[in-house]
Amino acid sequence: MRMRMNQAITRAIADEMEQDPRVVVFGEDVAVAEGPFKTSEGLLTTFGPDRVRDTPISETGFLGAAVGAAMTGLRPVTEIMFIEFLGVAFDQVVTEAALMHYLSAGRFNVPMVVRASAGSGLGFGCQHSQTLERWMLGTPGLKLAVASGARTAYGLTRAAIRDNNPVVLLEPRALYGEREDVEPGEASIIELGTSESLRDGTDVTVVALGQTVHVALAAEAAASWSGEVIDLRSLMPWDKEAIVASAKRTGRLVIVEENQFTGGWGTEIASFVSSAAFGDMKAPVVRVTAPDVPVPFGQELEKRFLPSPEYVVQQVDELLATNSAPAPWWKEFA
Amino acid sequence: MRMRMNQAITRAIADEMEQDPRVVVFGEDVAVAEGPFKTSEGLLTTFGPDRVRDTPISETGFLGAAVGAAMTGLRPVTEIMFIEFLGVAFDQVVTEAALMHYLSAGRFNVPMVVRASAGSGLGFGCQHSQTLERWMLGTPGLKLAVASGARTAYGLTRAAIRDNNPVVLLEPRALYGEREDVEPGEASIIELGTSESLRDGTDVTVVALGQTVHVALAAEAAASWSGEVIDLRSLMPWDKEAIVASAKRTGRLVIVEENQFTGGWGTEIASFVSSAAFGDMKAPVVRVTAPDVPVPFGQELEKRFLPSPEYVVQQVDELLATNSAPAPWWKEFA
Amino acid sequence: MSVTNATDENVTVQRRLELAESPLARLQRMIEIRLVEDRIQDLFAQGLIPGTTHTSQGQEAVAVALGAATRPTDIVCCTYRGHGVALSLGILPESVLGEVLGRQIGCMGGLGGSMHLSDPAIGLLPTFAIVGAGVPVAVGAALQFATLKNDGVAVSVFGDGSTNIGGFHEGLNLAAVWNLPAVFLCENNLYGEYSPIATTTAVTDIALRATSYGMVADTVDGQDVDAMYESIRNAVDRARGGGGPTLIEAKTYRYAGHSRSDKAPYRPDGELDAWMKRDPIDFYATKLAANGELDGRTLDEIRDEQRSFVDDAAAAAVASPSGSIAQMFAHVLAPSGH
Amino acid sequence: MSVTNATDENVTVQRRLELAESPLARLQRMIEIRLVEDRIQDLFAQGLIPGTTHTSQGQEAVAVALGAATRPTDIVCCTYRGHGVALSLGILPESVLGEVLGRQIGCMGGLGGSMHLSDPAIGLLPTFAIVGAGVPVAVGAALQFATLKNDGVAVSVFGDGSTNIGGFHEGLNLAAVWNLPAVFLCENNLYGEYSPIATTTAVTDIALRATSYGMVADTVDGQDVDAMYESIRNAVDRARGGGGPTLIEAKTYRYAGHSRSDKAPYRPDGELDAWMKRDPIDFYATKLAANGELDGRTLDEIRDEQRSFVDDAAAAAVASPSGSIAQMFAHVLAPSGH
Ligand SMILES: Cc1ncc(C[n+]2csc(CCOP(=O)(O)OP(=O)(O)O)c2C)c(N)n1
Ligand SMILES: Cc1ncc(C[n+]2csc(CCOP(=O)(O)OP(=O)(O)O)c2C)c(N)n1
Ligand SMILES: [Mg+2]
Ligand SMILES: [Mg+2]
Repeated sequence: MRMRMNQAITRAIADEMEQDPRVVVFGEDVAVAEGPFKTSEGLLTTFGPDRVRDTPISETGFLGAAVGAAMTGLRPVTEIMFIEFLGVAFDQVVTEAALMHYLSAGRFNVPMVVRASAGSGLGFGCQHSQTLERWMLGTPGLKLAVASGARTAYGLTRAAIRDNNPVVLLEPRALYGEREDVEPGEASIIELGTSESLRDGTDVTVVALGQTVHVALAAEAAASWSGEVIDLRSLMPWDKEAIVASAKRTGRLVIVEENQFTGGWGTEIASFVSSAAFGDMKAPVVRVTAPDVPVPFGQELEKRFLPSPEYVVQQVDELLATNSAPAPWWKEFA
Repeated sequence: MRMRMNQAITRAIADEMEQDPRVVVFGEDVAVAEGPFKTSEGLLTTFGPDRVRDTPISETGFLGAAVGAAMTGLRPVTEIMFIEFLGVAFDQVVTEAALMHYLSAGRFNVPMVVRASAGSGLGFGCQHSQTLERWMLGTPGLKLAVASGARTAYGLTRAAIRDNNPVVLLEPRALYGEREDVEPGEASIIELGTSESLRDGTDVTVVALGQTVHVALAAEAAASWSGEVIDLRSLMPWDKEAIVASAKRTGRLVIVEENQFTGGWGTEIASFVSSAAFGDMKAPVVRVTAPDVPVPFGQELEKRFLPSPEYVVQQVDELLATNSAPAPWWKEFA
Repeated sequence: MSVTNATDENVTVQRRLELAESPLARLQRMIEIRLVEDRIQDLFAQGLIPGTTHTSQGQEAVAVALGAATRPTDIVCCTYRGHGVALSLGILPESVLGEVLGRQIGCMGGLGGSMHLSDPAIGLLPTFAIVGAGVPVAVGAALQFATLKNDGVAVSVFGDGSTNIGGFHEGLNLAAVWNLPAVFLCENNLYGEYSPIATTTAVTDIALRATSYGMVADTVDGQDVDAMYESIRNAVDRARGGGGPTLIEAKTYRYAGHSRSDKAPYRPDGELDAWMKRDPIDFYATKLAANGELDGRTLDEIRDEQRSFVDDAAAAAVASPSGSIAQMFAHVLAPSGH
Repeated sequence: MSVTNATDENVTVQRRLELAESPLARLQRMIEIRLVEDRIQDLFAQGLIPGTTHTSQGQEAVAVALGAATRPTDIVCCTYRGHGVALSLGILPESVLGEVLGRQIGCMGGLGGSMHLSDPAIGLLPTFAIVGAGVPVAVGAALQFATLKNDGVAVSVFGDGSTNIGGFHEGLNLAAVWNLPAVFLCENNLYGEYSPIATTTAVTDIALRATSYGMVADTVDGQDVDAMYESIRNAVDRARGGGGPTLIEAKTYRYAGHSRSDKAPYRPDGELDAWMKRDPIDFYATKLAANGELDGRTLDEIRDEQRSFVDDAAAAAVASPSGSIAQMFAHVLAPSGH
């Protein structure tokens, strides 16, 4: 069935709410207004005001409430409108939610989901356009996944709601309106921690996440080389086996990231694979990322921020030609 | 002059306050009580209640106040008692302080310092024992440095106070009482972004940070191999040139980290160096870290968390013997 | 008036000072704000503006009273709904329109956008896009004034919905404990995004929250620029005199939706009309006319002057080039050292 | 009484229920808490306890009244200063002492430590080491009770200094807006760490802050266990009955410093003595004796009973092994799926 990513998310939540009365939804303007990005259309009407609630502008308040509700019997699905807003409530996710299972010697679970829109491309400026996986990556007790479209959003959302741990789910804001085929149902649930190979290829392994999955696919389609394009889908845990195996097979790994170069999620992948596949790599791992600058406002500049398919093609071409790491486009400016 | 790390920090702040009336200090119990870790002894008496202030338990309030004070003419030195507490005020550092220079097209500076105690070893439990460099690493507009003892604490603190950007300075809590020789004065100021080579060596480059600098030095001293031990000192920016040059020279890089394996600061170094020195590496980069678990309470277990000199020796021995990455001690448990 | 170079400090400062001196200037500025906000909506309709924007039609009296009651040397921390405040403090329309359009003429070169307006010359810190973040930052500016012993005042402008976030609570307590020269100006426009205040806020009279901080509070008709001026002026004078902070609640209303895409279906029928009957511009124009303070001109003449002023500004903004790639890298870090 | 296996739920629940039934049990529990806290200080002196600890001597009446006025099926979110509350809710002394010592007999196997005590059997969530963090978490537990329509109540226990942090403000507003079955119990012991309340808090009567949330407030003598019981019981009954949340301010005092290393030099001379003259244990013992409710025993006899109970518990705790390496990895993530 064709649906937009925001519809797929709504459907995934609704499907879980149908099956499990403990699943509740709250966040800013998610109930009456059905979500700033229309990711909860119809939920209030269908499930009523006890299970679908608008909150004050109190991220610490309602994320803390999610922790308490999750520990005592509900399965809250909360929404952080823009992932940057997690900055005012960070403690509740990385220090409270993530550690309560451990701190109760396993006697309390914290089955909560923090959904957040993320990423650049819509002209929201530097405080509303980042992906920020790096904020969460490495936090013991937390899971982290990123949707790349309607289909993965559906599968990951249902898996996140069913998980007994706190899960942060990032949704590329620029993709909410994009349509894909989705088959609602159990079979479409995506196990957290698994990646998906979207293209077979022999010359290079291209790992992407969220919005960059489409950049990588477009690049592969346009390029002269043949790449295995993998949608990582989950960062905590991430699919080490599949990525290392592919890198060993092709001997080359290119990671396409929406974030800045320093400290981006790709450093985790590059660091691990460089060691795990050391003997099998024909060339250095290449991270294709944005420069180390805030996301600029203004259409042209913001477009420059996110790696383009053309840029990915150029970087991989150079990698294949030289078997050494190409310089990024911004070298002259940094 | 012999002094403890907390005395060196106090002295560094006092020296800057002497020279620059715009430098002010505030945080929880830093004034009358002279700091929970005695890092501001005598400051209130010397500089008075206008420049040295106790705050309410309001990290968002006083870090936000530091941003506003810094933008309008003061140079605040603030204290976050345990780095985890930044979680309740994260937005003010990574989204406000770090972006205000950019968001004013360079017309406002934000010369503020956020000092925070960090790390394990004192039995404070899992919410008071992490280093958490990963929270800040990669944030455009922010600088990040880590002291490894009294001497570097003095030099980095003065540099941080003089910097025109927001700087987060991590102080290993376990080292506050440790003594080192410090020569107070301009000459001892350490430029942010520079590393320091503490031992020459030919077999391997060992990069450490904060508390692990002493682990690395102890390991090198006890080991049969000869390693160049480098105190990284700064993470944003970090000394790419020196680390890459040393790794190329020795052909092997071992990074000793206090944090968990996933997403630790070493992934940034390992990822960069693996690519930059690809052709010159004799062996995969090895990250010697803690396991992916919360910092446990209880002396024996907490000791197991931080890599020990013996463990570093064993890992490097194996690396040199096999030229491939050794398995971590916790493999059987993970 | 012709369009002036946005980089000329004297002009912005001059525009600010006019408000303190002349009632007519306040009326003109309110009209200017209304026209600029309307123009922004037009430019959106034409697809010239990326992202989102938050306009302030209906709240002009609060913005202009703030500009009139404070000095260019004072500090203001405002929110993303800050076009009106920016214009009132003195920033030129082409700098606001240019920024919203992402053009180099914009007050931060076009790299910030609608939510981030700033000009050190008149004390406006980059407007805050994170709800509540500006409140403690204003407290810090007040701390600087108190510490350096000059008589500046810091004003934090925020909405009703923002009073439910921690930063508001921490900021007000800190300002009270330290008795700082700060003014907390709440624009209570009855909604936080799409939510009516009563659904999110335990007390709908924000002034009540001053009790938690032992702080002086004042509740004002936000549609009456003279009443707003009185209230802000008293609070600012108290702060300058060492009397400590004040919480002001301006009862006001935003005519447009929360942001560009919002048609505001959540508003009860007639609510908007009722508020428009008390339009701050008409209200003040009538008053000035009655007192013969329109300088011999009719309201229409004044509107036309402002319209051509804003037309010229919009033309200059649209004509200005977009931000350059070099700008992307220009101001990430400040030069180090003192 | 002999030491009982900490894993036996019935015992902890039974200990909880005793408090509701018998005044003597309340006195005994207050004495137990005092002795356990004193014992913790001894064990520190002996170097057996790593890190830090926050004891609650002087605040026993608040803790015991809380245990007496609530049910094991209710939820309590407390702070790092939670030994007394944990014991009052029913956790055995060996579980508390064992946790503080980092031993497997501890209520979380020795991997949490002094700041993190928990037992689902009596509704105690892991005590919170981050100031203010537990307040919204308690609101969430209350939300669960309201959503699943059972008659549970969630209680948040926190100190005076915690009322200056954002989580307090956001939590109380949220509970009020949603009219949840929550009780906010502030232990105002006049200090936040080393800072006297007036230096950090704009109003020193915390109950005043209920105004910001249109919330019922009650100020109580925290040294009088009966008064505390009355107040908490009323708030809990109101919450159960759908009457919404309450803010209770208990005026109390901690005899020891903030944490182990603190000698509390910041306290004015005589303050401690004045409070000790109103010691909650002596106060209540005298009262019960006067009413002949000591069950024929003398206070000394009762103290001795409790002392031997705590001695046995301490012995068991010290005898228990430290946490194992396997435990480090055991509970990082919960098994997935429903
Ligand atoms: C921390 C945070 N949460 C949520 C948002 C999204 N948001 C932007 S404006 C707004 C409503 C603010 O309402 P109010 O404070 O009344 O100001 P108004 O827009 O009415 O002027 C919200 C929820 C944000 N920017 N920051
Ligand atoms: C967010 C945060 N900031 C600071 C601390 C350090 N800290 C621990 S207890 C405490 C004092 C709390 O005072 P109060 O709320 O009155 O509780 P009391 O200790 O008096 O029972 C502080 C500042 C912390 N744990 N968390
Ligand atoms: Mg509003
Ligand atoms: Mg206290």
